[in-house]
This record gives sequence, structure tokens and C-alpha cells, in this order.
Amino acid sequence: MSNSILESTSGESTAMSADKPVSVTVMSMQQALNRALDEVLAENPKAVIFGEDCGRLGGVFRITDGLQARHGAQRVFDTPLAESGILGMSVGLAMAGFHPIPEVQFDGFAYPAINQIVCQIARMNYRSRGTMPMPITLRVPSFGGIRAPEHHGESLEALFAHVPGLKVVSPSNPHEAYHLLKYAATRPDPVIFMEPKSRYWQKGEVDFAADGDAPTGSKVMREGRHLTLVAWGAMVSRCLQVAELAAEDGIDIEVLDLRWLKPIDAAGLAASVRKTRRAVVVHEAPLTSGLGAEVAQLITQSCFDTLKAPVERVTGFDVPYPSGDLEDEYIPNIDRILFGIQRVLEYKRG
Amino acid sequence: MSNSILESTSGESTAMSADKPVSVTVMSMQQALNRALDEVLAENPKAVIFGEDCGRLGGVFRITDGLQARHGAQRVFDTPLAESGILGMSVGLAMAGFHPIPEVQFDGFAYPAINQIVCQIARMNYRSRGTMPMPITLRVPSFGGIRAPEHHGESLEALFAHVPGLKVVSPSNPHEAYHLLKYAATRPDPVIFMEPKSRYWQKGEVDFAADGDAPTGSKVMREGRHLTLVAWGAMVSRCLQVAELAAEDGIDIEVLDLRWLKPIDAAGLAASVRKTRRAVVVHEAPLTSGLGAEVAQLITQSCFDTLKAPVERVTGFDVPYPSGDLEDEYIPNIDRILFGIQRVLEYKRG
Amino acid sequence: MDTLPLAVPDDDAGPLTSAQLRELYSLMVAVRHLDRSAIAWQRQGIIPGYAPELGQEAAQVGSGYAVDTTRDFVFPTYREMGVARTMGVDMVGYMSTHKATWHGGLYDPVKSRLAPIQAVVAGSVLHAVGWAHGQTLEQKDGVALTYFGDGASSQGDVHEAMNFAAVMKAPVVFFVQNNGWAISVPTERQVAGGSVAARAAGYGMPALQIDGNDVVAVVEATRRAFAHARRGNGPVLIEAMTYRRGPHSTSDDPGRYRSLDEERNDAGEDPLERLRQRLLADGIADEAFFAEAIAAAEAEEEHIRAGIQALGSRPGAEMFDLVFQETTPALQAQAANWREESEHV
Amino acid sequence: MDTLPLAVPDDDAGPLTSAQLRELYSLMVAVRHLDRSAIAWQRQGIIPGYAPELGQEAAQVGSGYAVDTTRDFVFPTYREMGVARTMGVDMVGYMSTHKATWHGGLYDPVKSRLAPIQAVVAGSVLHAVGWAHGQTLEQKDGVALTYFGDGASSQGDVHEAMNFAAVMKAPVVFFVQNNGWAISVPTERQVAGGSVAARAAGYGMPALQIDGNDVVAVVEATRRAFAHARRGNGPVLIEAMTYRRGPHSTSDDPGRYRSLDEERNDAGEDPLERLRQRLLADGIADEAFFAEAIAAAEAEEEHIRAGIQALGSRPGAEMFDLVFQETTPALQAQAANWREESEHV
Ligand SMILES: Cc1ncc(C[n+]2csc(CCOP(=O)(O)OP(=O)(O)O)c2C)c(N)n1
Ligand SMILES: Cc1ncc(C[n+]2csc(CCOP(=O)(O)OP(=O)(O)O)c2C)c(N)n1
Ligand SMILES: [Mg+2]
Ligand SMILES: [Mg+2]
Repeated sequence: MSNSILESTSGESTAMSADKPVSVTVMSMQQALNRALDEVLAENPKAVIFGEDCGRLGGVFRITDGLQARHGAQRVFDTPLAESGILGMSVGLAMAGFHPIPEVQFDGFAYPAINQIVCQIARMNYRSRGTMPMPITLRVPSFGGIRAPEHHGESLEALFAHVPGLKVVSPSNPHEAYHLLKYAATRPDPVIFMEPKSRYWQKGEVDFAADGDAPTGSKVMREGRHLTLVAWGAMVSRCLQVAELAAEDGIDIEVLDLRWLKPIDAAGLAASVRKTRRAVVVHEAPLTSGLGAEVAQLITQSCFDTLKAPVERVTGFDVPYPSGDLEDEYIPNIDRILFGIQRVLEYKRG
Repeated sequence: MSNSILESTSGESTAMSADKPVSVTVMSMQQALNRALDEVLAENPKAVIFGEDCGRLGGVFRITDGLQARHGAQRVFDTPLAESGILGMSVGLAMAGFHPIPEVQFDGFAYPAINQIVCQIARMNYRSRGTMPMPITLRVPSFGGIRAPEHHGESLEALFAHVPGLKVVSPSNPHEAYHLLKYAATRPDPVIFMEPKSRYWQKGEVDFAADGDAPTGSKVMREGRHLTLVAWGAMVSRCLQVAELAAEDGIDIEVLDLRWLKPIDAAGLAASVRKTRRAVVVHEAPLTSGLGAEVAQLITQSCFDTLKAPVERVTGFDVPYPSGDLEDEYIPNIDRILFGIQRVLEYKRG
Repeated sequence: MDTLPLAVPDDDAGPLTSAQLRELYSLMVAVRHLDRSAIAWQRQGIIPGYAPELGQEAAQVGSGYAVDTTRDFVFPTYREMGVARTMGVDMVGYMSTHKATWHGGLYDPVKSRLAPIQAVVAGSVLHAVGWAHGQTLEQKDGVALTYFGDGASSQGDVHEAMNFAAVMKAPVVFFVQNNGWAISVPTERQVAGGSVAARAAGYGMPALQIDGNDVVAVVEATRRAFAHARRGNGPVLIEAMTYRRGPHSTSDDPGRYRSLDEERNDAGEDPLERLRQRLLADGIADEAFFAEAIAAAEAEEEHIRAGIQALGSRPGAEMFDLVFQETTPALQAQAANWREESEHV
Repeated sequence: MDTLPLAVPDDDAGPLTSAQLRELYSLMVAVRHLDRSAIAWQRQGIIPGYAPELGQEAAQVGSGYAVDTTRDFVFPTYREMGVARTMGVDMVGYMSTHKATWHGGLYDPVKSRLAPIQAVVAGSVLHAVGWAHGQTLEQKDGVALTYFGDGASSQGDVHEAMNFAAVMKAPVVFFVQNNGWAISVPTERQVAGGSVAARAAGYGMPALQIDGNDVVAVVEATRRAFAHARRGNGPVLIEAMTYRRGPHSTSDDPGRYRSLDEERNDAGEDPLERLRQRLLADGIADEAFFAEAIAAAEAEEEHIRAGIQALGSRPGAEMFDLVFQETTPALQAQAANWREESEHV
């Protein structure tokens, strides 16, 4: 793919393969998400987007840029500064037949809304015995890596994944972002959509042509024979880098983008690790009671006989997310992931 | 231990062993907790207790019964009905040198306070570089089993355990309740104290004499050779029942009361499972991303070579906590725990 | 307190007819009888618990009476049995929540126009705002009616809801039943300033503080508020001053925080007796009518009790089936495991 | 709006002396200069980001000036640089948060009487209430001063804080800087009813809505509020009407939501220029004094910049050491692992 391809949402380059037309564009994740939302609004008159600064400003990350101008201030609007209000209001809109796509401005500001998310959004379908579905797609700019102020670098996936009634997904690149958001925002159930904010401006190829299959489950981003690296969000590209480095030493690593953090693709994990016999799971969230524990345990359950070493976790530490200066000490870096891989490869039954 | 022993907080029976005086009383967990709080108030003039209905009523579970009368309405008081307010106020009191012991009336009503718990209580010591410790002991009547209304049967330990800066503990019987609460309420760090509400009225022996050691780490409640059952809160006594039943079939089960859900006693888990080579972890919370995953992964990490089968989890399902009629279908019951044990015992590599 | 501008004439605005007053009385008797019975059912072990609304019949029946179920939507707490009955909700379905059959109740909330029973204090106030804003977005004329208590007014969500509604001019009626107590905490230790209605001015929202034990006053105030909101003038707050004559719930022991004397003094006149006297004084009803109302209430209660007693547990499979619209492999696996181990199939 | 009863005479209550007015001017100049410089530092790559307070100097310096650091305690947001400077907080320590050195800042909050910098909107308002109630419990006479914005007023926590404080008569001064904007959302889309001060009456709490660009008015209002709270009369709310003249932060682009013309119109008179004119008119200061104030501000800024530039990263071990007062085995193990893999020791 040439870098000269126009890098805006509007400029598409269309190539032809033997069988079917392929429509591939290079764009940033911010652009891919913006385009997905634009299409969702166009396709579903009941879809509405709202949150703090989502309207005129287009969001602090510009994910909703231009949407108010294009779809009107009834469909895309600013709310007062209150996250519980935003999510509680979403419940009522869903009851009235809308598909709310609220935004929480940063991960850390989902906490004030947790009560409405856990006790209301996640349970209303159940409580109402299926008569009041909650097709709410909550966008949460997530994870760290941008040297931001406190509470702007949190990873809440373990919390969300533990809540019955929620589905949770995180894209790792622009292509995934476009397809996963379009998919999530057309589901009849609540989906927490965790956007890796450190990847918003990274460009990548997006193939808009749906490949027919729903983007459920995990996705092998790189095949390998010796060890499976499991990751999501911003950690996927870091794991791909690690795999390239390891390849130089003849270590052939498979990188699995988990994508869905609830439901977790247990079969996909099993298939990969049954082949590689070794696994390391990587995430930014603190270690203890993080989602890595669930992933590791699912792998251990399905691959107990074939595993050559216990699944290793390379994660953030059990400390509050630090200030920018210490961010690189906290987030799993290439070195720490390589050490984790080494521990697994060198494991000897004792 | 005779049942005729006076069963009130005031009536103590004192027996003598060879070496040291033993002061053992039979009382309910409610009484043990009440007594612990009474002593904490008496010993620390900076300790204050507050929450919804904590004062005059003595709490809906009567855990603070009589404390306002004994220690005054300045030390034990009712607040308005707002959990974020209660916990946010605790932060300020801690900054002013108090040791707040707030109560959240039921587990499910901790959610409105999560923002203050996660972003403030858990981080203030860190943010202030140790100059503003948060000696806050948050009591949360927790877990299910009492046929209560919605949101009155929740298990939040996985959430709390994932939050850097919190410590989390749950007692399984009156003796543990007394000692763990006295210990927790004298610590300089925030501790979430999860009280198994279904056990409040169960009686048991309490030995008030401190045994010298701080009640940290896990505790073996029953020794066994064939398999370790790991549990906490109300599930401990259920696991002890299971162990008795299994013993009839010649299966010798060790029951480990985890007690501290953060920090988890990894060494205690390893020591037990290195001996038994098999483990089942039991909890009421939903399976996915529950604390059972962390426990299982810790065991797998430390005992990979000795484990005869993958650690099994017997837990609540990934569904909202159901209404009373279905409660017994949801909470791990004896049958389901026995099935879990059986799966582990019958596991064949292959 | 009455800061609501005089409503422009409205179809709803005429004075209550004699037939309507009699209907209100019959409803209040039915509610009172069912409420008392539910406490008895709890003592008899028919249901494990219940939250009585004794003393709040006028506030609940009067406000519920103003609802137009063809276009409005109501958001209750856990104590709005009287509202549900007035709206014509299936009462076996409603009471099933107290039998611990299903948390939200078994009635159909969409068809009933009554959201599922809500156990989180102040939990559904924001839902009303969202639903109401949906009416604005679709240019419909429904009004959301949301209930909460004096205790609930302390919750942050209530503030967020009032502010959102007022900023968006959403057609919401906030109906506060100030019954003097939040479990054991009296209003003066709960509501700074002493009145929830007084909060409305701070949002530029009109408010009515009314005698919540006068069913006629309640109907009229609620109708005025509905008319105001329906015409696009934004939200209204009503604070109905009433009294929780019974315990907070069947597991509460009010003797620990208030005396019988205090109860007698603070509760004031009984709303049901008050309407009875009025109907008698105005010659609208006679003893025969009252006897008939009681007989009807008794028959109704028997019917509901029979329904509740006949109600079996819901099949455990519903735990799994009702979580999502689109289930997941993990849930299916857990359901299968549950069937094997618990149902032995 | 002024619903605060006239304060009884107080030591603090005398009119500001000429020396004090000059001091206020010097403080405002120092703050203005440091604020402008911090934006420049960000452009020069010395710090990664900053939240300017241009236009809010009078509100911040005036309110901070009323604080008695021997007994009061102050709870800032992320924008109270001017308050910190006025209170005499170590400004290298304060600015370090914007260098991404440590989230709460490196100054000592206990000694400074300024709680750590708070990035959660409305996050610390309840802390002030708790701290203030502690004063009541210990029969001390300190007052808690808590800052928040027009946007923050929408948060549930602010309501809970006001209600708690008013119910408990806690000595709190709620100081709202209504600067017209919450990032891109103007006050009229944020604050229903148009005034945060108007909310106070609903809690039975006195309030002052003041010209936040008049530093003398701010000092006097804050002193009155402190005197009221200190005497055990409970909380007071002050709404200082001002204007955020700059961007929300150095990563904001206000051109997307307001025009330069609007900025010029809405901002009104510059608070610093206003005080200058007053000092000149009253003959309290002359050009030489102003020049001196600027020179001092420049020297101070240079000193602070040098301190910030000299500031190294905190050792990574602090990540682990500062989580708890009593560390845990798991944390120690992680710290050891980190040392091995990241510090290679
Ligand atoms: C968020 C939350 N906190 C606490 C509770 C426990 N609780 C149930 S009812 C109640 C008192 C409610 O008082 P009020 O709002 O006045 O309503 P009332 O019971 O008088 O009808 C409390 C504290 C709850 N259900 N939800
Ligand atoms: C709980 C929470 N939600 C969202 C944010 C993101 N945010 C930071 S500042 C801000 C606007 C605050 O406006 P206001 O309270 O008026 O204060 P100002 O910035 O004008 O000083 C927002 C939305 C946050 N920090 N905290
Ligand atoms: Mg009440
Ligand atoms: Mg502002």
C-alpha cells in the first residue's frame, strides 16, 4: 500500500481484485470512527449522539467532528457536564425507541456513571424481561499513552467485562475501528466501545467493503508457531512490533487481537494456544483482577495438557496510573513484553 | 462448646487453657462486628461512624446498634441518603485527621460512590505523596442469599480488588469478623470491609484474645490432602459443608478462607495447592472477570508443575443477580461445588 | 408554594365530576385494602417482604389518575403500588416483585406505560428525562412522570435530572412524595432548607408544594403540571406533603426511631377518611357506596392473592435467556452447564 | 444576588488598605505573567500542557487573599494557579503537575493548606464538606474553601455536597467561578435557570453573586462568607461572574465554538486593567509601581521556569512506594520485577 494515497475520509482509492471490488483507504482511526458514526446516523434515524462537547466542538478528540453540522443539533448534541446524567438519559431514550450513542469524554470519567451503567443500562433488558432492550453504544476514549492529566489514562475493561448485561469491544487499528463501531452501534444490546486514544492519529488501511462476516470474536493479526501474544486496543500494535523483533531471533510469534473483551472468544484463544503451546497476555490495566487473569484462566482451562508453561501476564502495575513522566514505566513496553516471552520460552518444569 | 453459653455481647465465658487465659464467647457475626466497632470507638477518639440509618436505628442490620447512645451523636451519625456524599465526605474527614468508618447500606449502593472510592479514596495517599493518608474503613454488607430486593445481593470484590490503592477483606464467621474489623479499622490505608450479610445471624465462637499475629493473609479452615477449596465470605461455610460431605466418600478436602481479597495471599494459596495438587475456587460473583480468575491464575503460576488438573471455578453466572425465587439457582450450591470437585478429580490428561 | 404559571384552559382542566370523585374514592379504598393485605400476606409467609404505602394513597392515586396512558409514561420507585393500581396495571404482575418472583415485576412495562419497579433510590429519575427528551425529538406530546421520595432528593442523580430537564425543556413532571421519612431519617435531617419544591426555582423550573393527603388537590396539581409540560414549557416539580404511616418495609421497626404518639401527631388527617367526609358532606356518596367500595376492594384483593399464591417460580433458564437480546456463546455454555448440574438434563 | 445576612463586625471586615490593594495588584500581575508564560512554556516544549486562567485573576487572587492559612483549608480544581500563588504555595511544586511530573503537584498540600490539584470535575467539593465537618466535630474554627466551575455545577456531587453542608451546618464556602464556558459549552446550555447562586436558596444557604472581575468585591465577599461560616452559621455560596479569556487548555481550539468578536464582547473589562485604573484614580499607585510589579513578576517567572526546567522525573520506584502507607507483598514483588526489567538491577 503506497503512502501517497489520499489520507482523508473523502479520498478513497479503489483497487480491483480478481473476484470483487475492494475499496481501501488509508486514514486515521479518528477518521474511521467519524465515518462510521456518520454512516450510522445516516442509516438509522433513531440513532442519536450526545455527550460533553460532542456537538459544536466535535468532541475533544474530534471523533464527532462535523456530525452536528451534517445531521442537525437534534441528532448530535451537547449535554451538561454530568456523566451519570448522560448515561441515565440514555436509558430513557432507549426506552423511547432510540439508539443512543453517548460519549464519556475520558475513561476516568466513566466512574461517575457506573451506577447507571451497572444497575440500569446493563439490567434493563433483564429486569423488563426483554421488553425494554438497551441498544446503547457507549464510546469511551480509553487507555493511556498520551501524557495526559490524571484520570485520562484508565483501562476499565475488567470492570465492564465483569458486569452481566454488558458487551465490551476495543479496536486496535482504523480498519477494526470502522467495522467494530458500525457493528456495535447497530446491536440491540449495550456495548461499551473502548477507543485506544493513543492510536487515534495513527493511519492505516481501511477496507470499507464488509466481508460478509460480522466482526465478532478475536482476530489473528500475525500468525506464528512458538507463542501467542494476546492483546487489545493500543497494545496490539506494540505486540506486533515485539513479534517482529522476536522474529529476528527466530522466534515465531502469533499475535491475537482479542477485540471483544466480553464476550471473550474462548474458542479463538484455545485454537491459537493449542497450536503455539505458550501464551503471554498483555494489557495496560493493573495486574490484579485484570482481564489478563480471565484470559489466562480460559487458556489454561482449554489447553492445560498442551501448555508448556503457565500463561504469563505483562501488564500495568497495581498502582494508580502515573503522571506522564512515569507513563512509560507503567505501560507494558517492548522490553517488558520480551522478558515475559522469555520467561515462558525458558520455563522448565521443575 | 456448649450452646447454653450466654449469647449476648455482654455475656462472656472465660475458659482457661494450660498456658494462657482464653476468653471465648458464642455470638453472632452481627454482635461480633458491633463489639469490634464499639471497641474501636472507645480506643480511637478520631474514629467516627456514619451512613444511612447508622445512628438512631443502628443500621438496617443493627451492626451499629447502640453505638450512638454510647458514643454520642457526634461520633455515630446519620447522613443524608447519598452514597457519593458519604464517601466524599470521608475523604475530607480523613484529611482532617479522622478515621472514618462509613457504611454503605447494601453492596449495590456502593455503585453511586464508585467515583469517590476509585478516583479519590484509593488515590489520595498517592496523589498527595503520602502526606494525606486515607485511613477509611468502608463497611459494605455484601453478597446474596437473603431473598432481598434487586441490588441487595451483589458481590463487588473483583471490582474493588482491581483498584490500585484499596485493600479488601471479608470475614467468614464471627471470630474472623471481630478480629478482621478491629484490624482493618486501625490501618492507615483504605480498606473495603465486605460483610457476608447472609451470615450476620449465624452464631459462632469468638476468642477475643488477640493471638499476637495480625490477621493478614489467608487461613486454612480445614486441612485436607486431595484438593483445596478456596472461598471467602459466606461461601466458606458452604465449602466446609461440602468438605464434610466429600469426606464421607473418602475425599479429603482442604478449605482455605482467602480472607484478604486484596492483597491476595499468593504464598498461602501456593502452599496449600502444592500439597493438594488440585484446586477449586468458589464465589458468588459472576464468572467472567471475577476474582476467581485471579485466584486460579495465581495458583497456576505457582503450582503449574504440580497441578493435576486446571483450577476449576464454581461461581455465579454471567447474569444479573436474580430475584429470591432463583437465588439458589444462581449462588454456588453444594451440588455445583461437588460437580466442580468431581471435574477436577476425574481430570485426565489427554 | 406555587410557582407554576396558571395553565391555559385545557381539556383536562375541568373540575372533577362526582363520578370521578367516587372513582377516586374506590381506587383509594382498593389501594388501602391491598396494601394492608400485602402486609398480612408477608406475615402469613405468602410473600417475603413488602414496602407499604399506608398514608400515601391520595398522593399516589391522585397523581396516577392524571396520567394519560395513551401517550404518557410513568417511572415508579419501589413504593408506587397505588400508582400502578390507578393506571390499571396487572396487579398480580405488579405484586410478583414482592413475592421475589422477578425483580422488576411480571407486568409488561411497555404496554402498561409503567417502567419496571426500581429499587435504586433515585435510579429512574434520569430515565424519565431521557424518555421525555425523546418526545421532544420526535415532536410527540407525551409527558414523563417520575416519582421519588424526600430521601431520594439527596442523590446526585436527582440534581442532574432536574438540570438536564430544565436545560432541555424536557416534558417531565417530577413528583416528590415527601412522606417525612427515609427509613429512620426524618426530612429535617435530610432535606436542607426543608423543602424539595424550593429547589426548583434554582433551575428556573416551576414548582407546586401541595397537600399530598388531599386527593383532589393532587389530581388538579398533577393535571396542571402535565398541561404545562405537554405544551412545551419544560419540566415541573410537585412536592406532595404526606406521611409514611407504616414501617419503611415489613422488615423495619419504626419504634426504634419514632414513637406512636409522634406518629399520631405528625401523620395528620387520614387521606381516605378525609375524602370520605368530603363525599358525605357534598352528598356525592353514601354509606352504601362506601360499603360497596370496600366489598369490591375485598374481592379484588382475594383475586390478586389467589393469583400471587398460584404464581410459581420462573424457570431458571430465564436467568440466561433474558440477559441480552442477542445471547453469547459464554452465556449459552453456562446455561448448558446449569441445566446439567441443576436440572440434571 | 446577595442573600448573606450582614456579617457582624469582624477583624477581617475592615476596608482594604492601600498597601493591601497594591499587594493584590502585584499578585494579579504575577499570576497573569506566570499564566501567560506557562502557555509559552507549553509551546516551547517545556511542559506538555496547561490550563490557563486568563481573565480569572481577580476571582482567584481575591478569594485566595481571604484565606487564613493558619486555620482554613482550600480545595482547588485544575485551574486555580492564581489561588495557589496567592496562598504562597511553592510554585515550582505547583507547576510540576503541568510538567507531568506528579499528578497532584509536588507541593506539600498539608503545609500549604491547599489540597492536591484535582482533575475530576467537582471531585473535591465533597472533601471540603468532610474537612469542614471535622472542624465542627473538634470545635475548631477553620473554614473550607472549595472551588468549582459553572460546568462542574451540573455534577451530582455538587448537589450532594451543598445538601450535606447545609444539613450539617458545615463551615464551607463554595466558590464558583462562572467563567461562561465548560470547554465548548456555554453557561446557558449548562446551568438551568442561568445562575449557580440561585441554587443556594433551595438549600436554605445564603449566596452572593458577585462581579468576579472586581478583585475588591471578591475579597470582601469572600471575607464576609468566611466570617459567616466561621461563626457556625453554616455554608455560603459565592458565584463570581467572570470569563475564560483563553482556551480551555493548551490543546483546545476555541475558534471552533466562539468567535474573536464574541470573546471581545463577552469578556467585558479586563480585571487587571480595571484594578490598575482604580489604583491610578485613587492615587494609590503610579506607573513606577506598575513597572516594578511587572519586573518582579518577570523575575519570579524566570525563577519558576528555571525550577521547572531543572526538575527531573520522579524515580519510578515512587509509583510503588506511594500507593499505601503499609505496602503489600504483591506490590513489593511487582516493584522488584520492575527494577529488574526496567532498571536492570
Ligand atoms: C442508592 C440507594 N441507596 C440506598 C438504598 C436503601 N434504601 C431503600 S429505601 C431508602 C429510603 C428512601 O427514602 P425516600 O426516598 O424518602 O422514599 P420512601 O422510602 O420514604 O418512600 C433507602 C435508604 C437504596 N435502595 N438505593
Ligand atoms: C468528571 C469529569 N468529567 C469530565 C471532565 C473533562 N473536563 C475537564 S474540564 C471540563 C470543563 C469544566 O468546566 P467548568 O467546571 O466550567 O470549569 P472551567 O474549565 O471553566 O474552569 C471537562 C468537561 C473531567 N475532568 N471530569
Ligand atoms: Mg420518604
Ligand atoms: Mg467554566
